[in-house]
Amino acid sequence: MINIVLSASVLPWVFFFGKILFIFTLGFGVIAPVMIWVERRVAAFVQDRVGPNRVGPLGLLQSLADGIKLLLKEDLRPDEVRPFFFILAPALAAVPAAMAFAVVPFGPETTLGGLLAEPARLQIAPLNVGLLYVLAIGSLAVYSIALAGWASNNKFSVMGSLRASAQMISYELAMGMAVVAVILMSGSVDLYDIVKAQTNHWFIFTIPGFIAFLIFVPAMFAETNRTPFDLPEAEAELVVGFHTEYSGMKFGLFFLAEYVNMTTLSAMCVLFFFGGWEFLPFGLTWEGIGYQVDQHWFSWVIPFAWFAAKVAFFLFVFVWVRWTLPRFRYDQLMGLGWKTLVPIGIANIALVAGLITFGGGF
Amino acid sequence: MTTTVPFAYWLILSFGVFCFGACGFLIRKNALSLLICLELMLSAVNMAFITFARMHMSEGGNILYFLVITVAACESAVGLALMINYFRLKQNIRLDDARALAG
Amino acid sequence: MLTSDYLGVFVLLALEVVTGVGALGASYFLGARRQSPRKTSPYECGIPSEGAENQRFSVKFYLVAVSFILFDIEAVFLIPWALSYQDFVHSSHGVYAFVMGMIFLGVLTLGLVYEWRKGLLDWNK
Amino acid sequence: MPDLHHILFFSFAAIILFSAGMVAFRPRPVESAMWLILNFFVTAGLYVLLGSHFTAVIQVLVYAGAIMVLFVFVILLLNLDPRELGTEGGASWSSLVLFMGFLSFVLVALQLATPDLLKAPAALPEASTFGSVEAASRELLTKYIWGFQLSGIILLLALIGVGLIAYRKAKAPQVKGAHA
Repeated sequence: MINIVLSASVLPWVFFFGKILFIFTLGFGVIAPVMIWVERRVAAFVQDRVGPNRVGPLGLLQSLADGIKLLLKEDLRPDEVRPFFFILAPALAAVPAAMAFAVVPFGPETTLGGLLAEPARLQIAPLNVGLLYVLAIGSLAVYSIALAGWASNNKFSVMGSLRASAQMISYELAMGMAVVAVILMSGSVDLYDIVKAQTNHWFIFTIPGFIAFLIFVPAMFAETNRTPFDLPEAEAELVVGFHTEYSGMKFGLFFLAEYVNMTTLSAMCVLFFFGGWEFLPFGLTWEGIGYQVDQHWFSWVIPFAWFAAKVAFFLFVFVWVRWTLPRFRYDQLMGLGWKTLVPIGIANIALVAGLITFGGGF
Repeated sequence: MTTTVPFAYWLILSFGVFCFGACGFLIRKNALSLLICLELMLSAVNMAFITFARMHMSEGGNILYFLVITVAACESAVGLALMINYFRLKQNIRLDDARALAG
Repeated sequence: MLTSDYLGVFVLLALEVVTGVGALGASYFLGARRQSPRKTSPYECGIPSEGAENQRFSVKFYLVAVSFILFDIEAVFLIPWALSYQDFVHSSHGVYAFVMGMIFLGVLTLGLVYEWRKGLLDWNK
Repeated sequence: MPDLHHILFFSFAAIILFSAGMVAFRPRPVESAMWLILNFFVTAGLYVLLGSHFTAVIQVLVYAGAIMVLFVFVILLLNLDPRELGTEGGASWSSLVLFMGFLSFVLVALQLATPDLLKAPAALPEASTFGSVEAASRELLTKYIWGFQLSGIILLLALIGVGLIAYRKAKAPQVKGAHA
């Protein structure tokens, strides 16, 4: 069986589907459940209690138990609900966030230790319009929330979904401005080249890069409706916001979509500002410190683990912020989006352009 | 790797979509569906632009596509603003009631 | 094959839609089924719902959506400019690209200032 | 000669025409908006087949991602019931005849005018940068700079226009309903 798999003609397809299955199982099967467990444990730690530790060692299987419970709950459908859109919204909730993963380069170019003919990229889809694809798919996340609120025909959920989508599109604009600054600095739209452009100095250590990072982080929190921007789901005012009428697995899918969205945005943040899978800035890339990325077929795992560690750090920041910062009022929230982040984004673009033309480099 | 489908089929497809948009535009009674059919017609026109761009291998088609999209967005934004005003005055968006030109 | 780049995107999309629909289908068949009138009425913390069902909302949301579209397209216009900016600088046309970008950004900020002064952005009544 | 491109083209074309038909003839605006989003997606796939990747991404980013968000927002906002939507004309026979007339006219015109349109197109030269983002942006900044600047001004005018038309100070009666 092995020599069939390794024969030259089949290997590229094995490599191709291997990447897809790897990212898909990682994204849906590993990261989301583990993140739910991490969130509950960190919340417990912050509030000085223990958190889930009954199911499995240290409570690790708790999210699996929750998943099965959600599957077995009744598929309740309230009357005078628009049936088709009521089911379509949760089914498509996680799709945009997970689709953006198709372009994320999770490792260096490698020939799998000589197995492949020429070095192939560790990306599912090596599109040269990478960043535009990410922005395009990111702008589709609004539909599932807007449809969910409208389809469940309940005053609270319509109000919650309107507020959540209005907040998401405002912060999507701020994120667009930060992304334009990153494109200016790296001079390319392909995510692979953006990481390559950061070999000798990560964008976080440049002045305009730091400003773009300051814009990107609040936009990240607002895109995933996380605290301090989760007013549309605030338990006190709007019941639970747009997924009030959802229960059972439909609510589970919305819950899963939130975590997949968080992972995608953390991966983007690492790629734009923290040099993706490269080891350290100032030339200390993996080749720089003498680690042969291409020696064995499994040698790409170390850079990937380093990239995953950075993404894990940002996921921890998501959870950490949730249990420390208070919630914004809605007009403060929209005011911050429109009146502070967008103007700073425009000024930052002008700053980068000026630095490149006259300052000879940022 | 190029498309091996003759360009005539692309033009017929874009014209078919345009015909659907035009018919929808003529049939519809409410302003909202009217604007949606308008967007469909504009998308069909864009399809023709890109076919011609690919036929003559010139980038101009893609740029013009980009400009048509901007105008389509501005047009739908202003169209919906007018529709909301119309809705405020007459509490419905039935086009049959829009008879008095006095506005 | 250029379209093979998008094959990966297509397969990932198919996988996700299958999981989404599969999970919903599984819960439809596995889940218990006990419908009761109280259960299927719209959820309002247990009290029977009152008030008009389809309410209208303030036009502020529409204005946010419109300014989002118009600024989003301006951001999309900035992307090609940002992309070819470094090529212009290397071919010593840096000042030309800078001036063109600043004119566009000026028009964009004009729009933002107009919205700010007119009060379209502040949210409280 | 069923090679991959023909299969892909005809399947995409079938979906596009079907969804365009649904957009035109479905009575409720929500359904036609959803069918239009599907139409825009498959058109983006068509542009990939044609080789212009820049337009495919812009189609998804601007059409399906921004303009349709505005339409879905307005549909959500107004929350119309059929009484206010107006009785639907529906797909009456006159529209079908109109449609067939348009289509047949074009088929004849295409046949007579340019027979070489029906031949298989020339191959894309290997190193050609047609349709790539870099080529489009370089062209936009050099040859079509007027289009670039005028679009900025058009967007500004649309913004001011919408500000004048739709926005009333708080004193005027809002669209009736709760203050969100």
